[in-house]
This record gives sequence, structure tokens and C-alpha cells, in this order.
Amino acid sequence: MNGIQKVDTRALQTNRFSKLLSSIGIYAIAALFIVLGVVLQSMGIINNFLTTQNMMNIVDAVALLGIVAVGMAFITYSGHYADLSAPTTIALTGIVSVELLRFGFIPAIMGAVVVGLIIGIINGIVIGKFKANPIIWTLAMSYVSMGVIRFVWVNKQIYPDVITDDPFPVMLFDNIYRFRFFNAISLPLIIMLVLVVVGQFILKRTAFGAQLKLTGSAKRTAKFSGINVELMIALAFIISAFTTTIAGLAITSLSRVGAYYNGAGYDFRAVTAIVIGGMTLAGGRGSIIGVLGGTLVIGLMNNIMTLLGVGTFSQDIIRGAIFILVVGINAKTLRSMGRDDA
Amino acid sequence: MKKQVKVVLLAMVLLCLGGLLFAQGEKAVGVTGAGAAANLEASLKVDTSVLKAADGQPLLRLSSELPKIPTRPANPEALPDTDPLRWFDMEYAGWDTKKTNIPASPKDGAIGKRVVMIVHGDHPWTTACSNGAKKVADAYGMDLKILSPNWDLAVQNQMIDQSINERPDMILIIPLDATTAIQQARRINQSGIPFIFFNTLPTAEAMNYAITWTGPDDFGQMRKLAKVFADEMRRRNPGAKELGIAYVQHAPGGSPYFARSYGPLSELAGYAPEVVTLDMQAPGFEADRTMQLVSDWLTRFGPRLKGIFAADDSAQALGIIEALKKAGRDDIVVVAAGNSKIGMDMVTDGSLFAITYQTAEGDGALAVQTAADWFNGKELPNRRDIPQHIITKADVADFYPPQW
Amino acid sequence: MQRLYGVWGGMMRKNKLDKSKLLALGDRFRIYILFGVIFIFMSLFAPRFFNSYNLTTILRTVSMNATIALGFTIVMICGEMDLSIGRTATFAAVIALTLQKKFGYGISVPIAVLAGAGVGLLNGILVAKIKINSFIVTIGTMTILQGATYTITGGNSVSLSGDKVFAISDFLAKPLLPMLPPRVLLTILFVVVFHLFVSNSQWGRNFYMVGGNRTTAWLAGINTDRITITAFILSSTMAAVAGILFAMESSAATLNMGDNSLMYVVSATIIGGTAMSGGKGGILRSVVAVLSLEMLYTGTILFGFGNEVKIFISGLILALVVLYEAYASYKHEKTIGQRAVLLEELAQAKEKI
Amino acid sequence: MSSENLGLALKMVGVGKRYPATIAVDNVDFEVYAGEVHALVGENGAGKTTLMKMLAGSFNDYTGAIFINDKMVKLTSPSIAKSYGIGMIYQELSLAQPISIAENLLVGRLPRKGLFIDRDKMVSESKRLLKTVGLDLDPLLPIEDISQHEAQLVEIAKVLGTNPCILVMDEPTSALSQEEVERLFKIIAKLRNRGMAIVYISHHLPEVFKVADRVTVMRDAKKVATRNIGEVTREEIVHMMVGRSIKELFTKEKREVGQPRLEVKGLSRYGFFHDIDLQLHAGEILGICGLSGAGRSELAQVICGIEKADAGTVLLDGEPLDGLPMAKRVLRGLGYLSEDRKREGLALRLAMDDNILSAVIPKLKQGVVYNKRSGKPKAMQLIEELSIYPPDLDRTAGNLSGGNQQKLLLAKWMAINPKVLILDEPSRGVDVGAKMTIHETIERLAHEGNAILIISSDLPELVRLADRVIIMRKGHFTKIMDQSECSEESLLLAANTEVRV
Repeated sequence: MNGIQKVDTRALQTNRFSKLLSSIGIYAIAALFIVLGVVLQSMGIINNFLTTQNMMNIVDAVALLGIVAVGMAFITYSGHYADLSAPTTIALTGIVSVELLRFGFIPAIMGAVVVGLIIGIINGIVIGKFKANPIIWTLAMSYVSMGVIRFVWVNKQIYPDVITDDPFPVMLFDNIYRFRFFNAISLPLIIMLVLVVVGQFILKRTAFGAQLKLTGSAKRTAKFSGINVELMIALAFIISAFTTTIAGLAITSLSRVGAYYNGAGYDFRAVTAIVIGGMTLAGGRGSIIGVLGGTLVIGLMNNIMTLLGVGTFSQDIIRGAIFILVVGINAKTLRSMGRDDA
Repeated sequence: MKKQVKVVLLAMVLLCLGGLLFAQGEKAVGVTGAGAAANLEASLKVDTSVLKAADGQPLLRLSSELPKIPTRPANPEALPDTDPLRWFDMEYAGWDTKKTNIPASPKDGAIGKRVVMIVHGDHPWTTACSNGAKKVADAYGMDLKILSPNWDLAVQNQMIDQSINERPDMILIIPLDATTAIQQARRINQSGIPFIFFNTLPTAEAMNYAITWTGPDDFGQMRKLAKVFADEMRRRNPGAKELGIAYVQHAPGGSPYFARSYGPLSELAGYAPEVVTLDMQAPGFEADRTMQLVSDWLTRFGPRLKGIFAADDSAQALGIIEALKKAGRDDIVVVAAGNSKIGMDMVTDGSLFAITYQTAEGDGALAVQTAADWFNGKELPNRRDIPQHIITKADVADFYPPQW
Repeated sequence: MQRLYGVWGGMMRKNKLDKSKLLALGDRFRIYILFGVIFIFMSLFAPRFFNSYNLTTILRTVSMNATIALGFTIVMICGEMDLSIGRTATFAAVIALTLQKKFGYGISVPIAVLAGAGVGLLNGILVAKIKINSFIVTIGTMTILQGATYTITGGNSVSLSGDKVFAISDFLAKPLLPMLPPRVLLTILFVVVFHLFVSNSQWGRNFYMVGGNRTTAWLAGINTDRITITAFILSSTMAAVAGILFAMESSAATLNMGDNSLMYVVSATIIGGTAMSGGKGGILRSVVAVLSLEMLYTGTILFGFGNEVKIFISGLILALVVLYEAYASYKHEKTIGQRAVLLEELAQAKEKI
Repeated sequence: MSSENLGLALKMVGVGKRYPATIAVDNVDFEVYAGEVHALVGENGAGKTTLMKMLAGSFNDYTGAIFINDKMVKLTSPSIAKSYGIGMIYQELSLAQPISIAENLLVGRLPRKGLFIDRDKMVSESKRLLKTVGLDLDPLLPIEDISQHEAQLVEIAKVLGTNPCILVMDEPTSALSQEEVERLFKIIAKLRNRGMAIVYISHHLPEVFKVADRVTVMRDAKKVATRNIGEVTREEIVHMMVGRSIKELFTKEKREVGQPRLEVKGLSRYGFFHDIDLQLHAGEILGICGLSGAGRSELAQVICGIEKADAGTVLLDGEPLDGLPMAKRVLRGLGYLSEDRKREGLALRLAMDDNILSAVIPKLKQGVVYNKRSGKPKAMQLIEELSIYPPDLDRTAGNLSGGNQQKLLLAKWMAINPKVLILDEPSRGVDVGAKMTIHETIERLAHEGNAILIISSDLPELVRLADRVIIMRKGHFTKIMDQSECSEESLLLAANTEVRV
């Protein structure tokens, strides 16, 4: 009882060390990539790697991915894998916003947000309340919303400047992606950073975050602790749909066209960023800062490969292998800590 | 009990199968022979040259310039990528094919003919193409049915089979893939239904079974664009010993992947030897990924990079222009293949130097027109090209409003 | 299936059609009923649906996805996910055709099948031994396979020509028995073998056990790792076989020929009643679901609807099935543990009022 | 006992097993004769279950030597263990829920006809096995459609069906009714007489005395002693288990019983329990006794708001709680310690502080900020009060021993500063020391003026703690017994009697 149980103190130390490692793990990998870049640069194999401009390019490039990943991380954190309806949510909110641009900029944004939230709420209710399998349900949802886009807009793509003759809302819409603070920092980057800070705060410093953690780690226990798990899960899906909507607006603004194919691939790419960032699909583990790290690692990886002149085909192979490697190492570390839940 | 259930199930299955055996394929609809001559006469009177596309350009135009066909090298694949003849099989497919088992024209006029058009998939381009096709079909009073397999090869195969089953007078088809087209072509050919490939060039072998092919000469067009591209770079960098360029490629797996990177590559090797290819990448059709790619190129090559050749003038071109704007590099010449509104807007504002004129409506229209010509008993060449043109700021206004 | 006999047998014994039993039976026969309804509807209303040519076309089209579904269903029964099936099909097809040029089908096909099995082995080891979530692993292998496929082909699709190759293509596609070309016959053979294997053999039942409760299975002396790895190998192998056969029939392989199969097969397997949580489902159900979806798609084409209708309908069916299952288990959870005695008491009390 | 004539069935010499953080079994010698029932007792975390898992082949990295029938064996996987005739009935149910009873029973050894499974034989064999444990179920039903105690019996039948020569039973009676326990004991006796070696792990000492021939006591990963059951008393065993003597009997303090704190009027959840009336006063400990499936836990879940009531009201300190979600009720001081600590009580993958504070998250809110730090002193204090070991807030709950987990669960509900606490099996599967701590804490809580409702199948626990005991049977309260009337026998009798109030 009191202190008579034998404890292997070495194990406790590794426990703390591994914990530290797992919390900064992804940044260690990011640092590793930067060191690799610097070494390659000093050897003269690549150039201009460690410059402000290049670093800005990297973060700029992954800003949209980061926005989607931050929201979807809430779903992963709640133990519900991912939202496969993200690509069609991007397409649908984008096309709706362009369509509504005829009534002005604000209605366009509001309309997109409303549509995004409706998708989030439907996902949330069906998965939270009725406990549908998240992967399958969001897959079904993506089919349905794709069907809606195809029904309403047939195969058209619609352009902001064709929808309305008023150049002002078109200019505003165009600048969702293109606006730069001090001519350097892009709006999506700011949005991503704000979302990361807010997301990290929500996840780690609010009651909702604590309850979501419990929901993700042990759903039934959470229910028996008085937590409204159905609401928590629904909120996670709504948050995801919300940030996906923001990404949808930005992507549509960037491509200057509302079309059904916008956003393709963002589902699996976001999952990749989240998982590389140290969140486990079992739920309740990881952080938004980690997800940011995961997103940056993806950006760094792409950057170094392009600077090295690695061909498109080999890039895919390397990307997949590094992904599996990072997740595998993470799983092994967790297991050595006695957490068999990767 | 279990046994009984099994027996009942088995009986049901047998019953179904038995029923199916008696079900027969639909018989071919006989061609009306009586009014054939009158129909032909009326059909020949139809004038489609007055039709206009949505951009105000004439809907139907044929390319006036026909390329000279070089002799095929023994093994094109052994040649280096920079040799134009390396791409012989892709570029000159159809010009010199030996037609086999081609049905003879009934010479009874196009009016009232049932034509099935199988495209590749849903896209705004396809919509425009279908519109063009419909305009010509309406002019001839043809019954045109358009099927879209949504970029799924298995579905396209199925649609071909279903069309064969339906026995129309003609099938028009955009092959989803140049190589699988051989089997598709053989299948239709064996069924005796005349068919025409359009838009995408199948391999030479597939062309043996088709009446003809119509559409844009992607290679030729890209070679043209490459020349304009090189000229502009020379103009902006007078006397430069080296002009570094990079290619943003089309998605791998189709002929545009080759036509829109190796076409210009092999052309420039001869036309402008000072042009040096720095890199080629296929980032897909997403603006943000293209943007990252180009930003990385700017980091990697810096001032060496003088021009970018893109396979797509909408999302890819947007990504390129964004990256260039961010880096403040307005000296770089960007050209892109395609004829979309986004591309034309960027040509108008000067950020994109040139794009290709590629009429989507005309593409579909020419296919139907060619079908009509066949019904009317016209002699058809082995391929018919839509005209080539490079759009720059000087004449971009003529092509508004865009077709898609 | 054996559960199905149980309910059926129970009904026969009692010799009365109890309403709830009938509903349960309907639930279990769900996919077969759906199949029947679609088949009859299409036969009656869709133009040119019910004739041997069209039915052969459907069977030929369905062959690829049905074959992929065989292995995929086993992975699902094990409670795992395999997102790499589509790309594996492409990968194997490309290998088979590329090597055919040098060695002929006799050597290239076995190598391609082995390559497919190798992908499964890799997936299986990463999932079972390294213990990474299968969803993650297969996203990774999916990306790797794409790169590998592009690298092998240099970015172009692979095609073959020549009389010999065409003869094989034609042989595979032309009906051998009435309505049944060899490729379809092969698929039927696969279905029968897999069905017997999964539902009637010790090894096959072990998949259910591992999916139902991994610990139990392990404690019962089943080598769960080996079972999981086998499931992934079967999944990838069948995907490879499907891809190769498709490519052999077309004498060509494109670089994205398998991409559409992934979501198709996933949807069909779920609609067929195989649960993602594992331990439930069956081979036959998945195959019938693939067939049902295909008839539905064919119907939309024959009716002249566009793809939007097709996408919408498949989404709707999938959504309805998922909703129905979720709602049923929600209801089941609410009433589990209810005492019949108390419910009778309640009914009596109501009657008095 | 004469079983020694039959020879040693199992001999473990100097075996050990270490986990990343602890040494679970340390150099233990253990012997079992064929034809004997050998009880293995010890507190939670003493290493009994680990020792037996080692025997069942769950580890491939144990140290020491294991002999079966005098032959040294390496039991590195369950299948190897099975091949040596070792059968183990686990504490946690190890059945596959979606799979049929028959396939669960015959897992790994389905009857075959040629290549394929012989279904008829599978069904008949399953029926035969089910009969041995007194069940008459359709073997083709999936496990998820049968009740928990039926599942427990299926589990026993499954292991018996493998005809083991060494049978290990880890707490086999925890989910069983009294009748079923009796039947199980008869089966055990029969198996022993057939010459089987049986290891019986239990916390329930009366059971041990009833069924075992010899007993081995473990403490702190080590073996303390092995004795013949006739030569040892209950007190001696407890002494060996705990390492110090514990008064099992003690006098009850008199508490002041005050105002009613919790009132339940006409509460029903149709199909589970009907028309429940209840008054619980400040300072009172009220017990609810009943067989499993009587609707006790369901009642508690409705009172605390996890499930909705179909009729009736619940009042806390005179204020109705109807329609309030559980979170609001918790804020008002109503707590529910659930029965299944692994699935419903604790988040085993989270740290201890997360668990202790899991029910008070809304309370620690300051504006929108959740201040976990402000809850830590309270958590630390509770850990000390309940002497939870190790007292490390960052430790993952799943790495604690069962007793400490249960104390952690109690700490979680004490953290809400409860006025009314409903405890569902508060000491199930817990060692004597932890049980004592828990009981003392419960009494202290009552003494401080809180009202406690205890639901328990552990009759001595009710007799010891409760001021009044309500008997629940088939969804109804059938009897209320005062402390003076309560004894283990009277409670058992009442719980099995069909009487309505």
C-alpha cells in the first residue's frame, strides 16, 4: 500500500523523457529537416534555403492546408478519425459564396459560413447522437453534397466577376487570399496562425477542450462524468466544418472560380498533417501546435525536395515513406511509454 | 429446414438465369431506305458555316495548315527526349493509318440520324463542347445523345458496350486514355457501327478502326506556343546566352502530359538552343500547390529562371502568377495551354503572356459535322484539325466572352 | 449466413410469422432485397436493361470492383481499413503490362500478383507488427504506390498490341457460356471460393473472431497478427488480380484506372452490411451490393440521367444505410436490458386505464 | 487431501515478469497438484493475475522456469499454453460481441468436415457445452444479444470445452447470481474429482474456504506462503495478504441523520424499473441490495441524469432535478460512481489529475479559461487522503493497480464536493486494504453530513456500512430493512423473495 509497491524508477524517467519528446517531437523532426536543408545548402547542393523569403514561402504554401487541419484536428482529438467531406465542403461553400456575391460581399461570406455550419451540424448530429461511423458517414455526406453541387450548378464553374458587375465585392473576394499585411504576410497565413492560437487555447485551456479530451480518450467514461459527449462530438465536427469553410473561401478566392472540383485531396492531406503532428487516431492525444508542426514539416519536405530537384514521381514515394516512418516512430515511442494507442 | 431454404434459393437463382437466357439482345434498327436520296439532298443543303460559338468566333473552322509528316524512325523511344521524332507515335497518330473494316457510308443524308457522343467526364469544358455539338446536330436534325463516364475508364467501356447494344447510326468518342482506346475501337469496329474519335488522340493503332479523328493538334499547338514563348523571352532578355525555363506539367498518364511539356521541349531544342530546361514538375491542378512549386523554383533558380510553361491556364497559371507577384518577379514570361476565362483574364491584364486558342464548342461541333459529312458521303481525311492560334494581349479581346 | 438460418429456422419451427422476426429477417436479407428491387425495377422500366447483351455488359463492368471487394471485405471483417486497394490495382496492372513486353503474360502476371501481395504484406506488417492504425498506413502506401506507378511507366499509360495480346483480350471479353465471358466466370469462381473460404473454413472464421474481439482471438491461440497480415495480403492480391484482369481485357493500363474503385468498393461493402467495427458481414453481401450499385448506375445511364443523379443516389443510399444502422443500434442501446416482465406489467396497467 | 498422489500438474520455479514501470511478479515458486483446487489470493496488484497470465502464455519475456507434468515448457504464446492443456477464465469477459455463441465457444477448434466447417456438429457441440453450465440458449445468437451473466457462463463453458488439465479461474463469480455460483462450485468439484488441477483466484474469502483445498497468498509481487485450507483461518490469510492485521469487525459509529437530501417519487424507466420511491437523509448510508439485473444501476443512472426518466421526479434538497442534464446535477452535488471502472469510471489512457478532475471541469472554469492548475491541490489532497499509490498526478490511470484505480475513481467523485453520492459497487474486485480505505472514506463522508446511496452485491459490505437496506427485485423495491434486521443471510433471502411492498 503506502510505498511498498516496487517501482522501477528508470522506467519513470523514460516516461518523462518520452513525454517531453512526444510533445516537441514534431518540431524535432522539423528542426531535422531544417538542419538537413542547411547542410545541403552549405554543401552547395541547394541554395537560398535558409532565407526569410524561402521560409515565408513554405509557411505561405501550407497556410490553406493548416487551416483545414486545425479544424479537422478537433475531430481526430475527439476520437473520430477525420472528416472525409472536407473537399466537397470546400467546393460547396466556395461555389455558394461566389453565387451569393451578387448580393454583396458580406452575404457571400455569411452564406458560405451558414452552408458550412449546416454540413457540420448534420455530421455532428449523425455521428455524435446516432454514433454513425465517422469515416463512412462523412464519405456519404461528401457524395450527397457533391450531388447537390452537381444538381444545382450542373457542370458549370462560376466566376465572381461574371456573377456581379459591381467590382467592389469582387475585389474584396479576390483579396481573401491575396491580401497581404505589410506587403509580406498573407491573410491566409494570419488566419491560420490565429486559428492555431485559438485552437490551441480551446483545446488546452478551456473546459470544452478538457471535456473533448475526456470524450476522445474514453467516451463512455466522459458520459458517466456528466459530460454531454454528443454535444462535444457535434461541436468538433462543427469546428472542423467552420475552418474548412474558411479554407473553402480562400481556395475559391485564389482560384477565382466556384467549381465542384475545388478542394480535392484536402481530406487525406489534412489527416496526414494531423497525424504527422503527433495526434493519434485513438483520440485525446496531441495538440494544435503539433498539428501546425505537422503542417510545417509537410511544407519543408516539399520545399527541400523541389530545391533538390527531386522529380514528381519520386516525391510521392518519399512523401509516403516519410509519413509512415514518422507515424511508426511516434507509435513506437508511445508504446515504450506504456501507451499502446497509436 | 436449412436444406429447404437452400433448395428454394437455388431454384430462384436457376429461374433467374433461365429467364435471362431467353432474353435477347436488341435487334439493329433498320435504316429507312425509301427516302434516302431525298434525305441526302436535304442534308447536303444544310449550311452549318453560319453557326457561331459563344465567343462570337465561327463555330466550325478547319485548320488550314497541315503539318508535313516526317518518316517514322525505327524506334522512336530510343531517341532522346529533345528529339521531335521521339514523340512521333503520339504526335502523328492517325495521319498514315491503315484503315481496317471501316463500314461504308450509307450516303443517305445526316438528317434524322441517331448519334451517340461519349465524352470523357464532367467539366465546364465538356459542357461547352456538348453545346457546340448540339448546335450542329440541331442544324441537321440529328438525334444526339451525350454520355459522360465521369473520368472512369470502366464506365466508359460500359457506355461503349451499351451504345453498341443500342445500335445508333454513329458513335463519337473522346478516348479517356490513348492506349485503352485500341480495345474500345476494336469492339465498336467489330460491331459494325461507324465511329469517330475526337478531341484526344488515341494511339495510331486505335485509329485503324475509326473512320477518322477530329480535334486540336495538341503537339502542334504547343510547338507554336513554344516559339512565341521563346521569342518573348529573347525580346525581354536581349543577347542572353542562357534562358532558363521550367515546365508545370499536366497530370501524368495522358497525352497532354507529353504534348504540353515534351512538345515544347523538343521544339525549343531546335528553335532556341539557348533555352535551358531547369525543371519539370506535375503538381496537379491546384493553385496553392503550384504556387509552392513555383516559389520553390524561384528560390532554387533565382534570376536564372526566365520563363514558365504551364499545361493549364486556370488553376496552375493562377498559382504561378501568385508566386511571381509575391516574389516581385514580373520579368518572367509565363505561357499556358488552354483557353479558359481565367487564362484570358490574365492575358488581358498582362500577367500571362500567351495562351492557346482551343475552341471547346468547335471541338464538339467538328466531330458532329464530320459525322454528318460521312452520312452525306463525303470523302474524309484521316484526321481533321481545329484551327490553331496563339492568343496574346493584342487579340485577346476578340475571344470574349469565353466559352467556359 | 448461419445466423440467418437460425432466425429462419426459428420461424419455421414456430410456424407463425412473428412481425419482429420478419423485420429482423428483412434486416438480414436487406442487401438481397435491395438487389431484387433494383433488378426488377430496372428490368421493367429501364430501356434496354433486360437483355443478355446489357446484362453481360453489367457483369463485365462489375467484375473489377466485385473482385476487389472480395479481399477488401475480409479486411473490413478484421476491423481494419485498406485505402490502398485502388492504387494497388493500378500498380499491379502496370507491372503486368510493362513486363509482358519482355517476358509475356506467363511470367508478368504472376510477378504482378506477387507485387500486389507484397503491398498487402507491407500494409499487414505495418498494421499488425508496428501497430500503426490501418487508416494511416494505407494512406501512406497509397501515396507511395502512386509514385511507384508513375516511375515504372514514366508517366504514360501502358499499352500492348499484337494479335496474341488481342486474342487474349477478346477471349476474356467474349461470352463463353451464354452471357458469361471468361472474365466474369473467373470472377464468379473467385466469389465462390472466397465465400466458401470466409464463411465455412476455420481460417475464414478466424477473420471474424479477430475483428469481433482481437484479445479473445489471441487468447484462444489464434495468431492474430498472422490473420491480420493475411487479410491485407488477400485484399491487395485481389485488388491486383482485378487490376490485371481489367488491363488484360483492355490490353492497356492507365495510371488512374483504379482510383474510382476505392470509394465504390468502400460504399458497396458498407451497404452490403459489413461493419467497419469488424466481426460482421460477408463476402456474398459485398458482391451483391457491388452488383446492385452497378445496376443502379447502368439504370441511370439508360434513363439518360447525368452523373449528378448517379452521385446523388449513391450518396443517398449510403447515407440511408449508415443512418439506418446507426439509428438501429441507437434504439438497441436504449432498450438493451429491458425486462420483459416489466413491459408486460406496463401493458397491463395501460389496459386497465 | 489426497490429491498429492496424482502428482504435480504444474510447477513454476522462480518466475518473474517486469513491466515498463513496475515489477509485477518477482521470483515466485508455485505448485499445483492434479485433482486439487488451489486458491490464489492477494491484494490487487499483488501479481496474481500476472502470474496466471504468464501461465496462459500472454508474455514472451518472463523469467524463470515452468514445468507441466514435470516437463519444462516455454509458454510464450497462448496457443502454446493451450497445447499444454492450460485453460484460463479471465476476469474481464473475453468474448467477441458480434460473433455467435457457438463460434465463441469453439473458437480455434471449430468442427470440420473436410475443408469446411461442420455446422450441424458445431451447433450440437455448443448445445452440449452450454448444458454443462446450465444454459439453454440458441448457439447461433450473437454474444451481444445475451445478458452479462449468461456471457460469463458462456466464457466458463468455452474454457471447459477445451478439456484443460490445468484450469485457471480469475474471479469467475463476480457477475454471477448466488444460484449460479452454487452451480459453478458443483462443476468445480466434479472437475477436481476427475483429476483436473484448478487455480482459483478470488477476493472473496468465504468462497475460497468453500471451494479450495490449498491456498497461496501473494503480496507485492512475491509469494508469501502456501497452506492447506484446513490449517489456516480467515484472519491469518488476511494478515498475510495485507502484511499487517486488520480488524475485519469493528463497531459502527452512530451518526446524526438529518433532513432528507435526496427524494425520489414514483420514478420509472419503463422496462427497467417502475414506481420507485426513496428518501435519503443527510448523514445516512442507504444500501440497495438486489440480484444483478434487478434494475439497480439503471435506477442510479436515471437519478443522476445519464438516462431520462419516463415518469416520476427526483428532488435534491427539496428542489426538483427533472430535465436537468447530469452535468447540472453534478454541479449541485449529486455524484454517481459507476459500476464498471474501466469503461465508465476512468479514462485509463489519461493521467491521474485528468481523471480526478474529470467531473469538475465546469467548476474550474474561470470565464472561458479552464484552470486545471487550480484543481491540482485538491486532487493531490484527495490522493493523499485515499493513499493512492503512486502519488504522481502525471501517472497514467491505466498503469495503476485495480485497487488504486478504484480509489482514484472515488477521489474523482469526492472532488465534486458531493452532497449526495451514489456508489455503484464501490469496492468490486478490490483488495482488502483498498476496500478498507474506501469503506472508511464512505463513513467519513456520511459523518460529514453527506447522504450516501450504496448499490452493492457484496452483502458484508452492506451489512457493515448501511443504516437501512432497500431490497430491489425485478425493477421494484420489495422491502426496506433496518440495520438491526440486516445480516448476510437475511439480505440474501430477501433479495430472492418475490414480494411487493
